[in-house]
Amino acid sequence: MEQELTMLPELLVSAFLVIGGIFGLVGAIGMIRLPDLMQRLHAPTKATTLGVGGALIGSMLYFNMIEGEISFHELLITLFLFLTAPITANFIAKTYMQAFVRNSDLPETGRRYGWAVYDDPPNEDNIN
Amino acid sequence: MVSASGLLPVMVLLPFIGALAPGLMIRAGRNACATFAAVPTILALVFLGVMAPDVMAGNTVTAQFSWLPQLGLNANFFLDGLGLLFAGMILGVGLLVIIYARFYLSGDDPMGQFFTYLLLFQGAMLGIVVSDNILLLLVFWELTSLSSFLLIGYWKHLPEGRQGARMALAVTGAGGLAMIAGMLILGNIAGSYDLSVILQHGDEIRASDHYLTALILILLGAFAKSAQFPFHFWLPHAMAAPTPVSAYLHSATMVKAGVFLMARMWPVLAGTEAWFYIVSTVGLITMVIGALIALFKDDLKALLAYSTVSHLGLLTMLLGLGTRLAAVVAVFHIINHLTFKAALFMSAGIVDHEAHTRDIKRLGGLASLMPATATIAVVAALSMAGIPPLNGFMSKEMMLEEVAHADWFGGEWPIIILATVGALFSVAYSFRFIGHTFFGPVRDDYPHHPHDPPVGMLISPALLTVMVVAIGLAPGLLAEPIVRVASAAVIGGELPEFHLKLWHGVTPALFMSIVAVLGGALFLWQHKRLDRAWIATPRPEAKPIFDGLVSRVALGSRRLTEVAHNGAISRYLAIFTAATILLGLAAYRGGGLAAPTREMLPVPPLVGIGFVLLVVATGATVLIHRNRFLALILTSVVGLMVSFGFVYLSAPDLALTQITVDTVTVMLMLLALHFLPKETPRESPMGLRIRDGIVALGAGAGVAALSFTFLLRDVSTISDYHLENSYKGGGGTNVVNVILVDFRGYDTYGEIIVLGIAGLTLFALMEALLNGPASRRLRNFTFPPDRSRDRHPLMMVIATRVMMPIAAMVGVYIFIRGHNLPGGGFVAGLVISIALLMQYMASGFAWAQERKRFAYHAMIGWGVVIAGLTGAGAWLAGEPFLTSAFGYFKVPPFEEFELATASLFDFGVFLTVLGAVMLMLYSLSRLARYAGETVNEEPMDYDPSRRVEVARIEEQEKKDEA
Amino acid sequence: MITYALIFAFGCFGFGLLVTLWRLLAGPSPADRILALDTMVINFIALLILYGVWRGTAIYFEASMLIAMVGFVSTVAFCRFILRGDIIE
Amino acid sequence: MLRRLLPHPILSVTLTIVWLALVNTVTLGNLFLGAVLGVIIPYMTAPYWPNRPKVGAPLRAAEYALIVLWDIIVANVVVAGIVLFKPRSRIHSQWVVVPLELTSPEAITVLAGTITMTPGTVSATLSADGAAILVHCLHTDDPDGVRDEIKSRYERRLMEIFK
Amino acid sequence: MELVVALSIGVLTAAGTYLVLRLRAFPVIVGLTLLSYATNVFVFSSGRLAVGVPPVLNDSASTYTDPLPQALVLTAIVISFGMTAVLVLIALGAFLESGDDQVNVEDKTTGEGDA
Amino acid sequence: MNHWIIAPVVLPAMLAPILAYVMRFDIPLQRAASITGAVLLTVIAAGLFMLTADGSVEVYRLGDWPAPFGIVLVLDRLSAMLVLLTAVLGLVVLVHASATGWDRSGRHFHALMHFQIMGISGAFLTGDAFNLFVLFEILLIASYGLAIHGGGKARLKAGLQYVIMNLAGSSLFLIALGTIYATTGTLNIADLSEKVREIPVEDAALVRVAAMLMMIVFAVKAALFPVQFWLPGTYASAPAPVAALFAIMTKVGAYAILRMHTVVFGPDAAAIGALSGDWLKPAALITVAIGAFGVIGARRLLPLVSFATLNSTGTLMLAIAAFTPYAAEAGLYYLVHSTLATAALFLVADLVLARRAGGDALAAAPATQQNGLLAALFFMAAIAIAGMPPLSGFLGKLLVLDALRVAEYTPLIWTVVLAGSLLVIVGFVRAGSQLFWKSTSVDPAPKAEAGLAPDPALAPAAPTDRLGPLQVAPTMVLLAGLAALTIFAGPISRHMNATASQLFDPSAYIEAVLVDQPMTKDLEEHH
Repeated sequence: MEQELTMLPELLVSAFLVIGGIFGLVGAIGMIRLPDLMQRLHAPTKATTLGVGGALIGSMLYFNMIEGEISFHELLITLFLFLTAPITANFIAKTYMQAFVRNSDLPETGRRYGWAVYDDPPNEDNIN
Repeated sequence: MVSASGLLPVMVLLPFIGALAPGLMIRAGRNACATFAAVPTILALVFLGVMAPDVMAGNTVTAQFSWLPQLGLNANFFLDGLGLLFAGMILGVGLLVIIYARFYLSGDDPMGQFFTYLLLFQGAMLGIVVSDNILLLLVFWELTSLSSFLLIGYWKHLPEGRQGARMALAVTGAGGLAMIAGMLILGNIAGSYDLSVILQHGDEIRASDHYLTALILILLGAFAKSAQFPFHFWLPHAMAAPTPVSAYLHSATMVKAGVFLMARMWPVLAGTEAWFYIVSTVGLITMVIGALIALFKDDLKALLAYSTVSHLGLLTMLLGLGTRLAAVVAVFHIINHLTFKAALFMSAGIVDHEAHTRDIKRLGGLASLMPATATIAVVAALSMAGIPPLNGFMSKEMMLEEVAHADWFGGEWPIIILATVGALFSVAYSFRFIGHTFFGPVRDDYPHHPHDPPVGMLISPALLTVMVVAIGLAPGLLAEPIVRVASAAVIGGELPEFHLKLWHGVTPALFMSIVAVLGGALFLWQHKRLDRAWIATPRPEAKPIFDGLVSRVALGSRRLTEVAHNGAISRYLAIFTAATILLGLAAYRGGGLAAPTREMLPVPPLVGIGFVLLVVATGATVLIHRNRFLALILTSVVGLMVSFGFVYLSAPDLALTQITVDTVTVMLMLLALHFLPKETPRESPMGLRIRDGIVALGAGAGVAALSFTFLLRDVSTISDYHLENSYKGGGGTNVVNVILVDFRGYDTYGEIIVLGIAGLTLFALMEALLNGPASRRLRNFTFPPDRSRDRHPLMMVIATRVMMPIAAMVGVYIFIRGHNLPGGGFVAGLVISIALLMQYMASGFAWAQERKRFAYHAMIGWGVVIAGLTGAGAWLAGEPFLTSAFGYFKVPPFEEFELATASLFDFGVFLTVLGAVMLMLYSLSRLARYAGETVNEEPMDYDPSRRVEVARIEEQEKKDEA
Repeated sequence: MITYALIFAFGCFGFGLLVTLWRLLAGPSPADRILALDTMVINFIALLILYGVWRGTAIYFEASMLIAMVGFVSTVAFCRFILRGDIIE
Repeated sequence: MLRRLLPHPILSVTLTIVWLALVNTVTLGNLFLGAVLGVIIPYMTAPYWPNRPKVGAPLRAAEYALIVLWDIIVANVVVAGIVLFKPRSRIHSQWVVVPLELTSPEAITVLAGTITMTPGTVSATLSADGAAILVHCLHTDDPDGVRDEIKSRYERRLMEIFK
Repeated sequence: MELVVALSIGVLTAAGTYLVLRLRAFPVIVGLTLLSYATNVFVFSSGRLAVGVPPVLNDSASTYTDPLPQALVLTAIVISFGMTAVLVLIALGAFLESGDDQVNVEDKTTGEGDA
Repeated sequence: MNHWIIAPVVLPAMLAPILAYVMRFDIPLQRAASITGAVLLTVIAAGLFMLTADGSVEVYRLGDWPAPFGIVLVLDRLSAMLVLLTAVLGLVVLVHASATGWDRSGRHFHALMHFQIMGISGAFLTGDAFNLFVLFEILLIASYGLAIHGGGKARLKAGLQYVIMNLAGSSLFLIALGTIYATTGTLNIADLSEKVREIPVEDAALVRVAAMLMMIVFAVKAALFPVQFWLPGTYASAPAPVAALFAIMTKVGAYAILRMHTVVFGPDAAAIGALSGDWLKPAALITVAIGAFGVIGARRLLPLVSFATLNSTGTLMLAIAAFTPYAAEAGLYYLVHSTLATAALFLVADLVLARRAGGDALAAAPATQQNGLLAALFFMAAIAIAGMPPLSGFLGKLLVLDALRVAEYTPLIWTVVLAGSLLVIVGFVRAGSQLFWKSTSVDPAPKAEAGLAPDPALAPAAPTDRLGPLQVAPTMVLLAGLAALTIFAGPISRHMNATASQLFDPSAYIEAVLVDQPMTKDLEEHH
């Protein structure tokens, strides 16, 4: 009985750690395997996020269930990562596009203004 | 035998004190100047006169003051016969020269300066002759060089004056420096620098191993000063000085300083073979060469200058002979030379002054135009030629007599012949001086029609000439007493039997004299022919050689300096590094090393990976450093791995700090790189790269070996105390932080000051750049055309709005917990500044700057002041600076919390860091704005919610149109 | 069990570090390098968390949090440098 | 007045929670301190967040969060599959344009973030007037389907949340 | 572990030194950054290495790592940050004023030797 | 505990931020406050000097922590004297900078100056090796700011080099400190002294390396061969008043060697032996030669003055390198002399260049205004630095030479020093006659002529026509100081003698720091 009580948390923690590890690995493989940057961008932004997420949840569970301390620290890191990952991905994509993707290669915006990387934002002069 | 007198030092000081007056009286007129120069001289003469009877009675007047006893440099003065003779000469001639100069100098010359320099010189000279301490003597010795430099260069608009002054100073100064060494050796042998002590250690000194060295060094000084061969060349060039200076320095006093010194040291140094051969030979050579050259000089003053050289040689030779009688003759001749040579210089000056030329070839027949001057000059010149019954004749006779008995290089004939030749030349140039200047036909092409000068100018030479005659007629009465006391001082023992009189009977010297006079007359008769031959004869010219030497030394030094200090900092650093490695290695090899006491810790694979990353990233940084952006990214990796190492090795505080600092550093570098070239050109040649590579590898290996060596060995450290007392005494569980804000809070205080200064410096530099030529370059800065069009992307702006408060919260948290867990004011400050940076990146500098709540300058100021005041607060409790206090408090709604003054201190740290970082960024960003970045008024490029508004407006417009 | 899971995860993220290093060096575009650095930071955070679990202490948590924050900031700064030249305009 | 003191109430609440997470112990004292900081910090940073976003329907927001979380997990598995097993040549990447009806910058940001975090899509850039998102799809043979799903699954919900 | 740390210090020092010896300001700055990493680790290691025993007092731990070098390194990091900042701006200033970012200078002033 | 001991650090440290922030737009106010502060500092420093005159060693335990665990300040004769010298020099330089308008040519001049003074005084006072590093950095970073004060191409380039050199030096300093801590486990100088003496020769390799590295670090600051290269460029390009203050900065290096390598790594420590002196002597000797060559070879005035500084530093280090009390006494006397003389020379050079068309090239240029007064001042300063009588340079040099007569290679040392003096004299003579005697026939009136206009970066403002008394006073004060140093050479050298013997018998120092602890902090008090 006691055995089982400690087994379950251990199992859970281990599972999350392993899942985290696997996704970390996937992200890494994506970095090598995918041929161009826009594709490679997918791998880390998703896989690594979940990879870290797995590790974080594992850690949280570990401290809560095994060490017996309450730990919400990890949530904060998750919050950070979720807030920042899209932004960094967005920036990296733009960095790539600015140098390697021509405006003409992209689909039209369907609006009066082009994509932000290539076209000036509307201002008082060109709004009307 | 010895009597103390306070007058002696006062006498020496008088000219120095007097020197101030003419300088301050420049505007009071020439007479006032001259009077103020004459008064101290006269006073000094009076003092000397008061002391003279005592000295003449065979006593020595002394005065002693302690100056620098550790060194043995004492302001000790003594006045004996020799000193009395010289002091009298210096002051007497000095007075005459002052009178003469008053009339000689024109109204355009700054006379105040002249008299100041002259009195300075007089004081220095006086100091030399009455010093009872050889170091004190050196002080005065060098002072004469300096003041004579000023006097020779007095007419600074004349290139000859400047060059002559420089040459004189260089030569006499060099001699003086050699003499310093000689004197130091001498003092060390004798065990004292006091002259009176040294004079008693003659035998000991002569027996010493260092005698020869000391002798040579001292003689170098004396020879240089007295213009002895081969240093004789400076004296004629010093003739660019105004004539009073020549009359004073270059006949009567300064050049005699060398002779004086030889005379002074005579009891100590003379009497050895070395002395005999060096001094007499140099003297003899100088005498002959000087006289020979004088014969062919057309410039009156140059002629006299070389004649002086010759006579100084004569004196030197006499002293060199080492016999007591020779020394007596030398003393006598010093007096005689003084009288006729000073008179001659002054006469030459008068001629120059009146006829506006000193060129003997343009003169002649002046006797009828300026009879008074001519009389004086002729009498003095005849004395110089050694014609009876003038005083010059007597001393020359005695000299020849001495020579006739000397054994020089295995016989007496060589020296007899040379001395006679010298005397012959001397007669010849003296006759030429008389004949070609004053006799012969009156010309009509003088540059200026000459006539006798005002009486004032004639007084001095006339007086001197009177002495020439008087001494010649009554030597026993006028000269013998002083010659006796002075010679007694020189010899330092019993005087030889001698009498000063005109007629000594038929002696070898008489024959030699006759030969000399006849030969001299013959030479004058044949002068034209000889002159042509002389001009045709190639001979080394001293001045070009000297100038060449100096400029070669200067040029060589310049090359050396410019090769060494070529502005190549990379080479300096390479030398620095290489030297460090080698010296470190040398130091290492001097001591042993105990066996290792620690086991190595295991290396888990993950650490291995980290190590690989670190090494590869570092290596790659080196390899691709030309791509600057990439190099920055790679350094970030290195920083990341170093932080990783800190975490692994139990230093979370370090990891936190390292990672935040790195980020800010990278931001700064990126801001700077924006303006810098993005690529480093490949410009160092392979050889240089190999050199640098070797140096770098050496440095790496050295540091690695060093750290590895101590890592394997234990040592007990003081930090046990910190661990033990951190909580008890510092109120924190994070020992690192307690050390930072408490145990070693003073370091931290210094550290924030460094940051504060950095902020201020950057700000100041930025201001300077914007006001300098850099601003032009900035204004012309062009941006790449293909850069992205979105400057403040919406997503970033929105994310930042959420992130920044959270980051601020984290900053507060890190600050508060720092005392007990990793963190603290510094990291907190950086976190907050990174949060602000985020905001600045998102919405642009201008927009964010407008909304900042505190001035960054103020933050730095307050931070440093708060930290300082916290530290000073301890004074109120009577405790030392930075003594901390803490306590635990419970205020109802909150948890129990700790309040420590250290936290307040940490708050100061926080503020300074924040202020400094932001001020740095502000400074860099201002440059960018100057470079033409536009200022945005909106937080983001385009707020899409405005689309609704725009659509509404458009609709409205459509409606309106409709 | 947790030990083995941890070792596995360590291995994965460690491998991830190596891969990102390779990508960083190989490029080819600056964006790739920035991406690699960003991923490296994220892997690093994961490793820190795992290390915290390994040691059983939460003392490394601040480090990971700060790294998450500054990693973001420096990634954005690098991108902005390529995009605009001036990272704070 | 209250608006000046408490410019962003939601932010204040968030920050209080963040504080509790940071100190990692939930006590009344900490809650109070967190709340104090949660008021002070938004007050200090308010100039940087001039307007107050209108957020309604907190329940919808929670629902949205859960959906996204689920999608992230799915996305990861899908992407993992593509990354690991799909031959390079058979990965068909596409650009997809998603025209936006959302106008609130906050909402657009959340949408773009969601796109990036979910199945095989990365939001690459906005149009200059913020009216369309350019999305890069790792692998799809049906770009229009992707666009429609984004619009229906996420944008619609966000429109309700950010009214 | 000791060897790894020592080697890291060595590699960082060597790389830093090499870059410091370059002819342009920017590599020199990067080199100094690397050098400061090296010195930080060096000073840190003077307290000897320890794994998993941070100097934060708690009841369970009996040994700690040496806190003093850590405090010293913290000070050193901050100081070198300030220094680097100043260096960066001076380098930038020198570039803006002179148009090149070479660290070496040549004195081209000519003066007469003598006359 | 005497709280005044820390005043030379805290006073400028508090004043500077106020100058930088509160008064940042008001130069007259800054001047008033800054000079008042400097006067106050001088008074305090004089008081401290009096305090130590009887040979007592005062210890100030910062934070009330016992040594060697906390940081201590130690005030003994040496540190008190140098703090006083710093304060006086600081005051003089501040007056000069205010009177000539240098402080207007850039921002934060006064604040940086006070920070610099703080760093220097602190370095003299501290009794802790790492704290010495921190204060070195303070004085260095302030000096960076000051060296580039006013900006300009040449100055920035030189400043860049200066910063790079010193950053490399700082790295080495840290390595040396790390090695020291790694081998002795302590940082307090007094404690180090005891620990180093416990180390047997068989285990001395590391501590020897530490000693050597330390020496090189200080040699960089003191500008000793082969790490002297930075000095001429930096000094020549820095604003003159700053260079004048830097005169004491090189002395910090000399001081540190004097302190560390007697108290800690003294010849009496078995582990060290003659290590320090053996390497220092040739280095100093070569520095003397380099300085001399530089002076005679200089094309421009400021480099000439800088090389003269190098020459005098070398002479100073030669005395220190002997590590005997008498030589140290000579060295200390020479140190004071050399500081004042160098500073005076830089200030005169500044006055001259501000009034001289044609920059600082040693070439003929139109006669300067008030040639005579300036020439006289220059002449005095030059003979002081060249070691000619009657000023203290001659006595100092004699003392040094005399002190070194028992050293090995005395003939070589004497030859180099004396020959060096000759070159320096000749160099100054050439320079002086170029500057003051030789003038082109160009009328001095049209100064703004295109080719002859002074480099705006070199001088702060357009040449003012007349020297105000305030502009000359600082130089005069320094020269008067030199004169006083000469006249009172006896008592002064007696004091130096006492100082040196205190240095070579560090037992009082060690006892004051380690043994005479009032009562270690009552640790229970707080609970």
